[in-house]
Amino acid sequence: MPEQNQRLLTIVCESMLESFLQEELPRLGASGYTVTDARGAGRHGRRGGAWTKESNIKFDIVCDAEVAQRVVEHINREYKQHYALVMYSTDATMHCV
Amino acid sequence: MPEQNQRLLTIVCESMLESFLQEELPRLGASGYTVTDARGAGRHGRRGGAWTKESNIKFDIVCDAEVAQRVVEHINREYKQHYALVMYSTDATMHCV
Amino acid sequence: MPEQNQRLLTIVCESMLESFLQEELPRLGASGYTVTDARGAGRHGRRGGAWTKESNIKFDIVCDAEVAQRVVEHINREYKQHYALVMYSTDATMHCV
Amino acid sequence: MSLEPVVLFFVLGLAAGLLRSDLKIPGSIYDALSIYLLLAIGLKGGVKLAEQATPGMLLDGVLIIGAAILIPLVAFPILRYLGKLKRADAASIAAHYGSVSVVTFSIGVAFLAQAAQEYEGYLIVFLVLLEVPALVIGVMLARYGAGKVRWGRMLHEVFFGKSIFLLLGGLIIGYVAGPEGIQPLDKVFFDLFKGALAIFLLEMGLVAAGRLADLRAHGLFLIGFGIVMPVVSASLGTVMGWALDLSVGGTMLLAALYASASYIAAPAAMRIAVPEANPGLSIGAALGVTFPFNILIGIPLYYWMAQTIHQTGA
Amino acid sequence: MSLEPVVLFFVLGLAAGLLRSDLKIPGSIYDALSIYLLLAIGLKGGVKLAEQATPGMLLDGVLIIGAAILIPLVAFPILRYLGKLKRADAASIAAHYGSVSVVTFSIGVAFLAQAAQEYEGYLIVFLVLLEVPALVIGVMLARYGAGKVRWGRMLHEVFFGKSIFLLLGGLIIGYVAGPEGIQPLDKVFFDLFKGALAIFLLEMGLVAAGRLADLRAHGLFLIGFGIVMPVVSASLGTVMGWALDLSVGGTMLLAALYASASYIAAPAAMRIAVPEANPGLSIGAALGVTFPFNILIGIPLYYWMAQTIHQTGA
Amino acid sequence: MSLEPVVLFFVLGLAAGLLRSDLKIPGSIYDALSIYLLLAIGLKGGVKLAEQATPGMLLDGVLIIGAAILIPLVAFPILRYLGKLKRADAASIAAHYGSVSVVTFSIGVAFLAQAAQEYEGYLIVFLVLLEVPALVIGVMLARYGAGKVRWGRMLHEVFFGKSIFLLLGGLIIGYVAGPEGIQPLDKVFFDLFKGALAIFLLEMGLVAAGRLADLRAHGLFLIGFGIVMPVVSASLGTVMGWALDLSVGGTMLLAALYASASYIAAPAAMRIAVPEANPGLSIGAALGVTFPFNILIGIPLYYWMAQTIHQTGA
Ligand SMILES: Nc1ncnc2c1ncn2[C@@H]1O[C@H](COP(=O)(O)O)[C@@H](O)[C@H]1O
Ligand SMILES: Nc1ncnc2c1ncn2[C@@H]1O[C@H](COP(=O)(O)O)[C@@H](O)[C@H]1O
Ligand SMILES: Nc1ncnc2c1ncn2[C@@H]1O[C@H](COP(=O)(O)O)[C@@H](O)[C@H]1O
Ligand code: NA
Ligand code: NA
Ligand code: NA
Repeated sequence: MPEQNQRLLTIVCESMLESFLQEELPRLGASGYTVTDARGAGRHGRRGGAWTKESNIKFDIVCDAEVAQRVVEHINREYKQHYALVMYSTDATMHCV
Repeated sequence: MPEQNQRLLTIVCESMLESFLQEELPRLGASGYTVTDARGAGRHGRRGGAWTKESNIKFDIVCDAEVAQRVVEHINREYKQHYALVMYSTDATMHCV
Repeated sequence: MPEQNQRLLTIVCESMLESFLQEELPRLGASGYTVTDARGAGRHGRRGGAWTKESNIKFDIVCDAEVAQRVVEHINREYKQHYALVMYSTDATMHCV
Repeated sequence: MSLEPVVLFFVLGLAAGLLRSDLKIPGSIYDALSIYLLLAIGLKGGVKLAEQATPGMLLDGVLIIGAAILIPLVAFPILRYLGKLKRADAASIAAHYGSVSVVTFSIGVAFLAQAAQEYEGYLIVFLVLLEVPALVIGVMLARYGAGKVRWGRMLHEVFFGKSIFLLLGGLIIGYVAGPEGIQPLDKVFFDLFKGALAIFLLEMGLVAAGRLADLRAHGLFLIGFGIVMPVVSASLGTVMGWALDLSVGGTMLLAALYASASYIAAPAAMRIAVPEANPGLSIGAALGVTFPFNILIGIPLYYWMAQTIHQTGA
Repeated sequence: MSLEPVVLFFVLGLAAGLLRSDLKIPGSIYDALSIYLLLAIGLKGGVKLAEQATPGMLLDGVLIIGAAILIPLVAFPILRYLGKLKRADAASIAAHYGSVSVVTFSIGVAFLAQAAQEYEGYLIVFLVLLEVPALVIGVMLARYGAGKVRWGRMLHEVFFGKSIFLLLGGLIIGYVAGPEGIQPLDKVFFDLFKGALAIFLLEMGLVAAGRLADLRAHGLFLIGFGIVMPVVSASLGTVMGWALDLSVGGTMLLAALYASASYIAAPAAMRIAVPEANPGLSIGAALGVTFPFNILIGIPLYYWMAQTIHQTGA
Repeated sequence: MSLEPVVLFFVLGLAAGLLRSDLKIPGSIYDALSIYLLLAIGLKGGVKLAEQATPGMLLDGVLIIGAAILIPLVAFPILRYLGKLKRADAASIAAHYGSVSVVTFSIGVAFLAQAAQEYEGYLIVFLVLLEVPALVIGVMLARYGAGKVRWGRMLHEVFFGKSIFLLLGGLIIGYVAGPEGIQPLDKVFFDLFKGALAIFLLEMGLVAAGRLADLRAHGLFLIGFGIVMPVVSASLGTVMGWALDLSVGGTMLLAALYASASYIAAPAAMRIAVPEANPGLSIGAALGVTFPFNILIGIPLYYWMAQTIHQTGA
């Protein structure tokens, strides 16, 4: 069973960024991503999720370290300043057939 | 791009604990958290999520090891005994601008 | 506070596999699992989640390395070939009382 | 005295659950339907109250609440000593049975409509009033003086939890706006009520099917309790209704109120105030046994009881 | 023979999808609407059955099912040899086209109501009866004797999957309760039907727009198949309807049933029993081509066919 | 000139939010209700347009839009120089107030129905037409020539965002199908409107309660602005309505349109085009102050203004 050492990069952000990231992630080299609906709190206060305008989404992206780096830089440049958003990553093993 | 070594602490529990944890986490030192709706199974049997009384939530908290420790102890003391609940954590890198 | 070194195995797949995995995971030795609704993209294209037929689910399973291995092999054998599906895992600490 | 057709939807949901159909009502639809039902019942009660309120009702109200307090006080020793349940479990189940079920009440109302029977509309108010004392008694039975209780959190949950809040909110809006004020909302809140109840019952059937598994683990005692207890409570309600000079319909509704067990407000409150009680037991009995019993057998039975006492008494 | 207004909602949804509007119908609303539509149709059918059932229908039923079995048997070789599709894909698509679409049928009923045409209400029963044989044939065509089939899982999915289960449940409730029993539910299950169908079609348009992309990748053959096949099936249905002495409305509905392709029950069953088939192809053709064709062009066309055969035959 | 009962649902939601009730309307139900309301209003407008459209309206339309453009141009300097807000914030808030609120408009319509007042139905068209210019002006004020603007993304969001898209889609379907074509959909899209609005207002109250916290942080200026600005805009609308010879009802609706501030389309568009503006300020003022002010006090006030100008002017 071949395995690959990868990064699992998670981005939690305002849900309005979903369509933008959907377009941009593949262009940055991500082979796939998973999105879930979320709510939460952080520097921008409570985002309760009751209302589209204050709900979050969570992107999980398994990719190699280089792509992860590229995605982080892209998002820091384009969105981090003005949008509610955090990014974190962990080591992960991708299990392939 | 500055990075911070942190813990990613995940708490899966009965959804009725959401409002309690929302209040308590910031007091324990967490700078933020993300919540998603979940269902599952464990020692307390199947919690199918169809019905508020048997649905779960998942808290993801990125914080330093000390805060993680404090949260784990608080939850073990206050809730673990009587509520459906698991906690696990991994190393994580927080990507900041 | 006793802690256990475990694996956190995540499976993202077509939502129709939920009932199958629900039955099979305990038989493979998992003591519990958490499910969330998801959408995403990968080798099988966009799965937008708007419609049952193209929505995903995400299983999170905290278990020891051996069970993780068994689950991965089972899924590779039974489902990986024909279903939209990815699996990845990370090291995790389970916090018990 | 035939079966209300909406009850068939409960049976369909139960069948789906037991036959492991993949039918699932999304959680958000369940929430929306329960918000709708609570508001609609509250509005109806408020409108009735605006039409019927008299000072004499106050005394009736005190008596109805006073008698209702007997229910958890009778249930607790049975559960604790006959059923050998832990103190916390016995207290929590007693609280569930002292409290009331909005859906059982609604099916009672539907039954009366089909039987073309009048009833005292202001009884809806007791959906609100009977909740609180039972829950407080349940907590006191669990603690018996000792042990810390999160009273603040629990009472906040009871009064501002969605079920009491929406019932009360609907009552007030209905009372303030009155029949003509509410009339433009009738198309949604009254005309659609029965259909919405049918779909909600489908979901209740699905949930009840899941609860039966919990019960299987805990033996026959709880099943017996879940059938006998409502009949005992209903008898008390029947006598009270007759003594207070309610109509046959009103007597039956009061019996159904007493007989019903809460599975919305009570579980939430008990989970906060008595977390060591196993919710599988209380919800299992209330939803897996008593609710189906009440809507399938109980309501026609209580109707017969109400008719009988009024004929015999007269 | 003008366009049914509800069809415009499908066009609106299609436009939203193709123009990349951010309009999204939440998944739980889609689920709720489909539960509602299935129950409502089942109830309607059950009520009609209670009124119209005769023993003669049994023979008709056997003949209608027998003829319907021809559809996947004709579709398979076309897909396999003309379309050069893999065996599994050809079999799966054949199963989709042998099966039926509840929404297409509903739009046919709406069309007849607008045209003030009567029809045999019990035809709704075939929404249930035509599903199973086509799916079983599809699986057999895919396996051809060889290869393991998860028959148990698949048949469980077919019979207890939500679409058949709710249709059948609705049929039984409608039949048991009868017209007067169901009457208090009319306000929800009958009066709101058309509006709910409109909103469902909006969502179907959104989903169909996404499916078109799948199709683009697989060339013109499937698009042609998705248009010609329903016309062929409808012709068979028209002849059958006329031969069985159905009314003009009933003939048209039978044609629409035969012509329609499933996109709820069939995809779920095929995904389990023939997982190596690409669902993009079958759902793409059924939902991206045949469904729009049927509701925009097919239904008026089949109506004309039904009228013509009845005039010519008479 | 008494309170519309639906407004009580807003107050109930507000109370739930402020008293920290656990009442929550699921996000998917909020989405479904807003899709329903937008479609229903669009359909109504389309039907009215089919009945009333005349070429003379075109000139009226141009004048109404021209005058509306004054609103953000007046609001901006007040916010920037009197309120000392950052340029981006001032511009974004100005855009919100130049734009319109569908729900405020709907409550105006309900108010007129209760008062048995006629109005020009085609005014619904301005729910679509007044949105775009205000947003474009807002972006230009924020950028003032400098700085890159994602015009493409923003305009796509405005035109294909769900609010404009559904309003416009409903308008077109209503216009094409006409009163008789839409009639089978009346039961859902017209009869249920008021009840759906009530439940939506319950949710709006909950959301508005959350927004008040945002405002508390930013002082009294915005609260004052949120009350004075709509009265100023409404005065302009009243004069315009009278000058264009609208009925009393139509004049009041135009005043309410001008007075209302957007909290659906504008926030989405501003978040894309002017991301450095703090959405807490604009949504806080629009939803936390102006919306409640308009539906509780504004609409009766604007009605009185419309009556007065018509009596005085005549
Ligand atoms: N420390 C954290 N751990 C987990 N999630 C976080 C954390 N901080 C923020 N978030 C999530 O990211 C969203 C935006 O963060 P912020 O921009 O800090 O408001 C919040 O609404 C949370 O859902
Ligand atoms: N081993 C596990 N891995 C992942 N999630 C778990 C695990 N065990 C329990 N859970 C989740 O935690 C909830 C409560 O667990 P428990 O208290 O063990 O019933 C379950 O309903 C699951 O959602
Ligand atoms: N690299 C990835 N990172 C995170 N999730 C992924 C990745 N690739 C695929 N997925 C998820 O797994 C599902 C099935 O993947 P696939 O079989 O590659 O289409 C997708 O719809 C995504 O939700
Ligand atoms: Na009771
Ligand atoms: Na067919
Ligand atoms: Na305005």
